[in-house]
Amino acid sequence: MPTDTAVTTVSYLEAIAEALGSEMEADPDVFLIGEDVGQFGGAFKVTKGFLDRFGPRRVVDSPIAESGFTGLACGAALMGLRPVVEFQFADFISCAFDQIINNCSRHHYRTGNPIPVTFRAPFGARLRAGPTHSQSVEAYFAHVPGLKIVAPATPQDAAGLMISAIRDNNPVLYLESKYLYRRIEVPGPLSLDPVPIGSANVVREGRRVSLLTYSVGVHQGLEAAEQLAGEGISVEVVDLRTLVPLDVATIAASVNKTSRAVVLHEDARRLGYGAEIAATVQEECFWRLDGPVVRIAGKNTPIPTSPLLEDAAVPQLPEIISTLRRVATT
Amino acid sequence: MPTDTAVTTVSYLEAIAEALGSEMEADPDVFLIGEDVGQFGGAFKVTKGFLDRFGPRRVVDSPIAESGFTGLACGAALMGLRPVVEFQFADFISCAFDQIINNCSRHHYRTGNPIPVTFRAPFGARLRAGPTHSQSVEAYFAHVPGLKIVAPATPQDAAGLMISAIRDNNPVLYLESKYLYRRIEVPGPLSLDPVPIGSANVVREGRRVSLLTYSVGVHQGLEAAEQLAGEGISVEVVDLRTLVPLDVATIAASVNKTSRAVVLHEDARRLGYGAEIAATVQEECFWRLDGPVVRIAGKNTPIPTSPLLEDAAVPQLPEIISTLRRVATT
Amino acid sequence: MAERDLAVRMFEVMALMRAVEDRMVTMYRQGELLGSLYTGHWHEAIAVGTAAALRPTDVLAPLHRDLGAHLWRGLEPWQVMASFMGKAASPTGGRDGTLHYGRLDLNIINPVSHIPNNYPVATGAAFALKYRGTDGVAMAYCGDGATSRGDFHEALNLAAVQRLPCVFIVENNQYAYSTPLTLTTAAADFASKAVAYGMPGVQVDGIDVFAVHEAADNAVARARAGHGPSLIEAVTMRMHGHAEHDPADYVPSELAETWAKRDPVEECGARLVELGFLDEDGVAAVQAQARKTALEHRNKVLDMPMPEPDDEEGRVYAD
Amino acid sequence: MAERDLAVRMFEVMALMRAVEDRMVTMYRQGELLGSLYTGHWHEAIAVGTAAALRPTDVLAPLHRDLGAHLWRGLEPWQVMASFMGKAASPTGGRDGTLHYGRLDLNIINPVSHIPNNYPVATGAAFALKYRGTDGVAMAYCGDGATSRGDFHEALNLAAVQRLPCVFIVENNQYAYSTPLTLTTAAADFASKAVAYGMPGVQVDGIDVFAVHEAADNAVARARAGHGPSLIEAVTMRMHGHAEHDPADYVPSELAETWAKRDPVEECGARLVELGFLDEDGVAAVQAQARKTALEHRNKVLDMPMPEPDDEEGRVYAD
Ligand SMILES: Cc1ncc(C[n+]2csc(CCOP(=O)(O)OP(=O)(O)O)c2C)c(N)n1
Ligand SMILES: Cc1ncc(C[n+]2csc(CCOP(=O)(O)OP(=O)(O)O)c2C)c(N)n1
Ligand SMILES: [Mg+2]
Ligand SMILES: [Mg+2]
Repeated sequence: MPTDTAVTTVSYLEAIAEALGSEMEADPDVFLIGEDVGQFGGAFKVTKGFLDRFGPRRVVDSPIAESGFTGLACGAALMGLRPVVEFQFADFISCAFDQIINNCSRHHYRTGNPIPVTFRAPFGARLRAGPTHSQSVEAYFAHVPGLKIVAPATPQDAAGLMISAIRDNNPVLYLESKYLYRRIEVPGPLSLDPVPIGSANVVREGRRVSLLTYSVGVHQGLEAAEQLAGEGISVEVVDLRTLVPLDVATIAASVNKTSRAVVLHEDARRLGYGAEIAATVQEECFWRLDGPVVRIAGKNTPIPTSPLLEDAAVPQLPEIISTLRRVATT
Repeated sequence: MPTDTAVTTVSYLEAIAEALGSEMEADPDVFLIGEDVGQFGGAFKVTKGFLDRFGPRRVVDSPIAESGFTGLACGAALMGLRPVVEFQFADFISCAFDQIINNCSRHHYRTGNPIPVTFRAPFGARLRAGPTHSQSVEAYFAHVPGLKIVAPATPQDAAGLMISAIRDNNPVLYLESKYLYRRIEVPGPLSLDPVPIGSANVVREGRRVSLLTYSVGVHQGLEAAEQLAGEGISVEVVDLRTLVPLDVATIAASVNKTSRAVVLHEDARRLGYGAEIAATVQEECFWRLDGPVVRIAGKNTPIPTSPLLEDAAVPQLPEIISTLRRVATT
Repeated sequence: MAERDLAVRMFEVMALMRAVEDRMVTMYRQGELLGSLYTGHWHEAIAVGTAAALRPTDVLAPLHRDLGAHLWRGLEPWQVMASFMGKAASPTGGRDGTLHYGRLDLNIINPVSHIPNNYPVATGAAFALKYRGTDGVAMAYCGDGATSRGDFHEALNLAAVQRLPCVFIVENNQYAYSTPLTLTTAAADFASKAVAYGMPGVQVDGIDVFAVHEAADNAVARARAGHGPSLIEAVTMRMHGHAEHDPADYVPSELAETWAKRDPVEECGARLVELGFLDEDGVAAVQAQARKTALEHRNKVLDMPMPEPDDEEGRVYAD
Repeated sequence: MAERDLAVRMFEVMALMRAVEDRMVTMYRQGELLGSLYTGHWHEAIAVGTAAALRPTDVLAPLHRDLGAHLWRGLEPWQVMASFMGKAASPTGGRDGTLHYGRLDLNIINPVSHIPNNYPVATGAAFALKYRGTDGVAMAYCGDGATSRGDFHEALNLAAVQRLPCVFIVENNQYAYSTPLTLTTAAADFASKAVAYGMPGVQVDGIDVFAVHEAADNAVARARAGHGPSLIEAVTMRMHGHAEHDPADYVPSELAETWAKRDPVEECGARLVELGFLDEDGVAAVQAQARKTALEHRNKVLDMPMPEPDDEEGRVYAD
C-alpha cells in the first residue's frame, strides 16, 4: 500500500519483510521454513504476522534441524517450489553446510535441474553476542560453485535483492545484517522492483581512492568518506551488494579511475572475501594501481563477547579513516 | 627399522602410515578413529595392519557419523588424548563442518584449553571420481580461526608433518593427496623428525619467477620448471607445505628476489587459497613486483567425472608452463 | 496392474537389474568403466518391490543399490552404463558419473555421494507433493550404515512432525563397506528406530519381492491417505564387495554361503512358477532376454562419445 | 554422602541456583548484563539431581538451563554473573560470554551455542575416561528441541555401539524457544528414543529432585560398571521466556499455571521437612542464605574490570 507507507520510514528489517511478503503474495510457490518463523515471527521478528497472512502451509515452523530443513528445501525446489529458508542466526548454517555445498549448490551442474532456494542468514557482529552468535559466513560459501551470495546494505537493496533472490533459479545465500536491522531507515515507500544480482553500486563518487565494501561496511565507508571529504580527500565508495558473482567491471572501472583500492569487511581477514577482491583487483588493474590493494578486515579470531574485545576485533571508523587517508596520500 | 627399509622405496602413502604408526608407538594417548580404519585398514589402506598392531581400543571403527566422531575426538582431546580422525574422503568432512569450525577450532580462544586433534583428509581430483569424491577442502577451512592446515607434497614432508600435526596442541587439518598416494616414491628410510608447521620450503631455486604452490602442484611446478630451464627461464618453486599459518617470510623473500609470482593450486579459483596468497604477496611485495600476481587454479565448477572434462577443470602442465613463461618474459 | 502382470513385470525388472549389473561387472573387469562399480546383487527384490508400489508421479530418492527402481521407471540400461563410463549421453552428460544417474524427468532425484543426504531431500519432495494438494508420495532409500548419520534422524523426525507422505526404506545388507552391523548399531533392528519418530516401522524379508511389495504398498497407502511417513527395514545381504574393487574378505564365509542360497531373482522366478504365472521356460526366457538386453545395451554404449568441455563455468548456474 | 547430608546439600544448591538466577533477572532488568539472560527456573531439580549422582572426576557437558550442575561442582556464582557481563575474570576472560562458562578444571566442558554440539563431545569425554581405564562417567544435557538435531542421534548411536560410559539427559521443558512439543516430535516421549540405540531410556518427574537423582544414580552405576550409556528424560516446564527478552506469550496460560504449582525448590524444601531433615525455619534459612549469597556475589562482580585486547590473535592457538 504505497499510500499508507509514503509518510513513514522503512527499516532494513521491514524492507526484508515487505519484499518477502510481497513475493509470497505474488507467487504461491514461495514458502518459508525455519525455526520459530511462524507464531513467533522469527527470532528477529522479520516474519511477524506471516503465519496469520499465509497460514501454516506456507510458513513452516521446523524442528531444530538445519540440515534436515535445508535438504527439505532442496527437494521442494527440485519439484518446482521456491523455498525461503531462515537460519535463526547465520552461525547455525554450519549445521547445514553439507546439504548446501554438496547437494544444493552442485545440483544444477550435475544434472541441469534448477534448484531455486533462498537461504536467509542474519549475520555479523557488534551485538556482544560472542563467538557463536556473531559470525560472518560469506567466506565459508563464496568458494562453493553454484551458490550466489548477496549482502545488501540498504533497505532498498534489501528489498530488491530479496525479490531477485527468490526469483532466481539458483540457490542464493541472502546475508542480512542483524546489526542494521533496526539501525537503518529510509523514507517509504520502497520500490519493489528487483535489484539485479551481480551488480555493484557506486554509492559515492570520488577520485582518490576506491573503497570496496558491503553490508555494514558501506555505512562505515560513507561516514569515513564524508569526514575525509572535509580534509579534501575524495573517496569513492563501491557497495558490492552481490558477492558472488562479483561485479568485476564496476570494481575495475572505479579502481582504474582512482588508482587506489581499499577493501573493507567485518569478517576475519585470512581468506575472507577481501582476499578474492584484492587478488582480482590487482589482476585486473595492476598497471593502474599506485600501491597495493589494502584490506581492512576483522581479526583472525573468533568474535569475542566483551565490548572492548569485540570492538577491537572488527573494523571501526578510525581505522577505516586512517587507512583510507594513508592509501590516498602516499 | 631403518636397516630394513634402507634398500627400499617409501611411497607418500607409506610415509603417512609410518609416521602415524610411529607416533602411536611413541605416545599411548594417540588413537585413531574413522570409518573402516580397523579391520579394513581404511579405504586407501593407509592404516592397514594398525588394528592388529594397536588393538580396537586405539583403532576405532566408527559408524558413519562424521559429526559424531569429530565431536568425540574433540571431547577426548579436551581430556588429554590426541585423536587422529580419518575422513574416508575429504569430501565427507562437510558433514563435520559444524563440529570442526564452531567447537574444535574456536575452543582454545574461548577457554584457553588445548584441543589437539589431527584431521586426516584424503583430498583432490584427477581420479575420475566426480563432484563429491574429488574435492579440495582447504578453502572451506583456511578462513576459520584456530585450525592449522598442512598439505605435504613429498613422502618426507608427509611423515614429518604428520608427526608435527599429532604433537601440536591445536586442531590440524592434514590434507593428504590421494592422487599422490602411490604415485610418489622416494628411497627409504625416511627420517621421522618432525617437519615444523608453518614453514615453507624452496624446493627449486630460480631467479625469474616464483611459483607458490602445494601438494600436487609442487610436482607439476618442478616439472614445469625443469622444462622452462631448457628455454633459459629460471623458475623458483616454493612448496608451501603449511597453508595456515602461512610462511609469509619465505614467500616474500622469494618474490622480492624474482619480482614475479604465480600461485598454483588445483582447488577452484574463486576464494581458493590462492586468493589469500595473491592478496598477501601484493601487500608484502607490491613495490618489487613487475606484474600482477597470477593465479592458476581449478575452474569454478564442481569436479566433473568424465576425463576430458576433469582434465579441463584442474590445472595441467601446458597451462602451467605457458603461464610461467608469459609471466617470466613480459 | 493385475496380480499376474505385476508379478511378471517385477520379475522382468529384477532379472534385468541382475543382468545389467552382471554385465557391468564384466565391463568393469575389462576396464570399460572409469572407476569402481557399485552393484545391488541381492537388493533386486527391494529396489523393484518398492518402486512397483508407486505411481510414475511419485518421487524416488534412491541410492547405489537401487538400479531396479530406476529401471522400473524407465531408465535405459545403457544410460547407467554410460554413467559409469562418463559418456556424453549419460543422464548427467558426464558431469557426474558412477551411481549418480537419477533422472528428474522420471521423478527420480539424483543423489550425491554423501549418505543419506537424499533422505532430507526426499522429505522436500514429499512436502512439495502435499503442498500442491496431490496425493503423491516420496520414497527414500538408504543402507544400514547410513542410518547412523544425522540426516537420517533429521529427515525422519521432520517427516513425522510434518506428517509428510514419505516412505523410508532401510536396506539392511549386514555391512556398511567393511563395517558389520554390530559396529553400526546396538539396536535390535532398524525397524524399531521408527519408535523414536512416532511412525510405524516394519521389518521385511528383503529377498522376497512379494513381501517387500506388500510392505511398501501398505506404507504408500498410508502416506497417500495423509497419515504420514513410515519406515521399512528390508533385510538382505550385500553379495558383492562394497564396490567391485573390494574383495570383501572381511565377510565370514558361512554368512556369505547362507545368503547365497537365497537368490531373490531365482526365488521370484520359482514363485511365479508356483503361482502358475509363468512356466519354467517362461522364467528362463525372461532371464535370457534380460541378458540379451544387457549385452545389446553394452554394445550400444561402447562407442558413444565422451563429452568435451563446453562452457563448464556457465553450466554451474541455471538461467 | 549420608542420605540426609545429600538431600540437604541438593536443596542448598537448588536454592542457590534459584537465588542466583532471580538475582540475575534483576541485573538483566537493570541493564547490568551485556545481552540476554538464559535461566533454568523449574530445571533446578534436574541440574542438581543429576550432578549429585557424579563424582568430581566425572565429566559434565551441560547446556543453558543447568546452572545448578556447575554450582554443585564449585563454580562461583559471581563467575556466571561475570560471564553474562563479559568481565575479565569470567571463566573465558570475556572471550565468550552469557551461558558459555564451563570450567574444564571442574571437569565441565564449555559448550558452544550450537545445540546439542555438546552431545558428541561428551561421548569423547566418556571415551577418554574409558580409554584411560578409569570408571569415570560423562553426562550430557540437552533440551527437547535439541533432540531433533543430527548430533543427538550420532552421539547416542556412537555411545551405544562403543558402550561408552555416558548418561544423556533430555530436559523436556515443553518448548524449544517458541516451538511446542507437537512441532518437535511425533513420538510419545523422549525416553523411548533410546530404543533406536539399544540403550535403556527412562522418563522421570523433573520437578522431583529425589526421583531425578535416583534415575541418574542408576544410569551412572550402569555406565560405571561398563554396561554402556542410558537416556533419561526429565519432564519439566520452562517457566521463563526462552531468554529474558522473550515474554513467552505463546505459552497457554493454563499450562503455565499448572506448572507454577510445582516449584521444584519448594517441593524439595517441603520434602526435607517431611523427612525430618530440616524444619521449616531451616528451609527458610537455606533460601535466605542463598539470596544473601547471590546478592553478595552480584555486589562483588559489579566493579570487576572488563578485559582489554591482549594479543588476541595469539590467543587463538595453544602453544
Ligand atoms: C557421509 C558419508 N560418509 C562416508 C561415505 C563413504 N561411504 C560410501 S558408501 C559407505 C557404506 C554405506 O553402507 P550402507 O549405508 O550400509 O549401504 P550399503 O553400501 O551397504 O548398501 C560409506 C562409508 C559416504 N558416502 N558418505
Ligand atoms: C543448531 C542450533 N540451531 C538453533 C539454535 C538457536 N536456539 C538456541 S536454544 C533454542 C531452543 C532450544 O530448545 P530446547 O532444546 O528445547 O532447550 P530449552 O531452551 O527449551 O531448554 C534454539 C532454537 C541453536 N542454538 N543451535
Ligand atoms: Mg549396508
Ligand atoms: Mg525445551
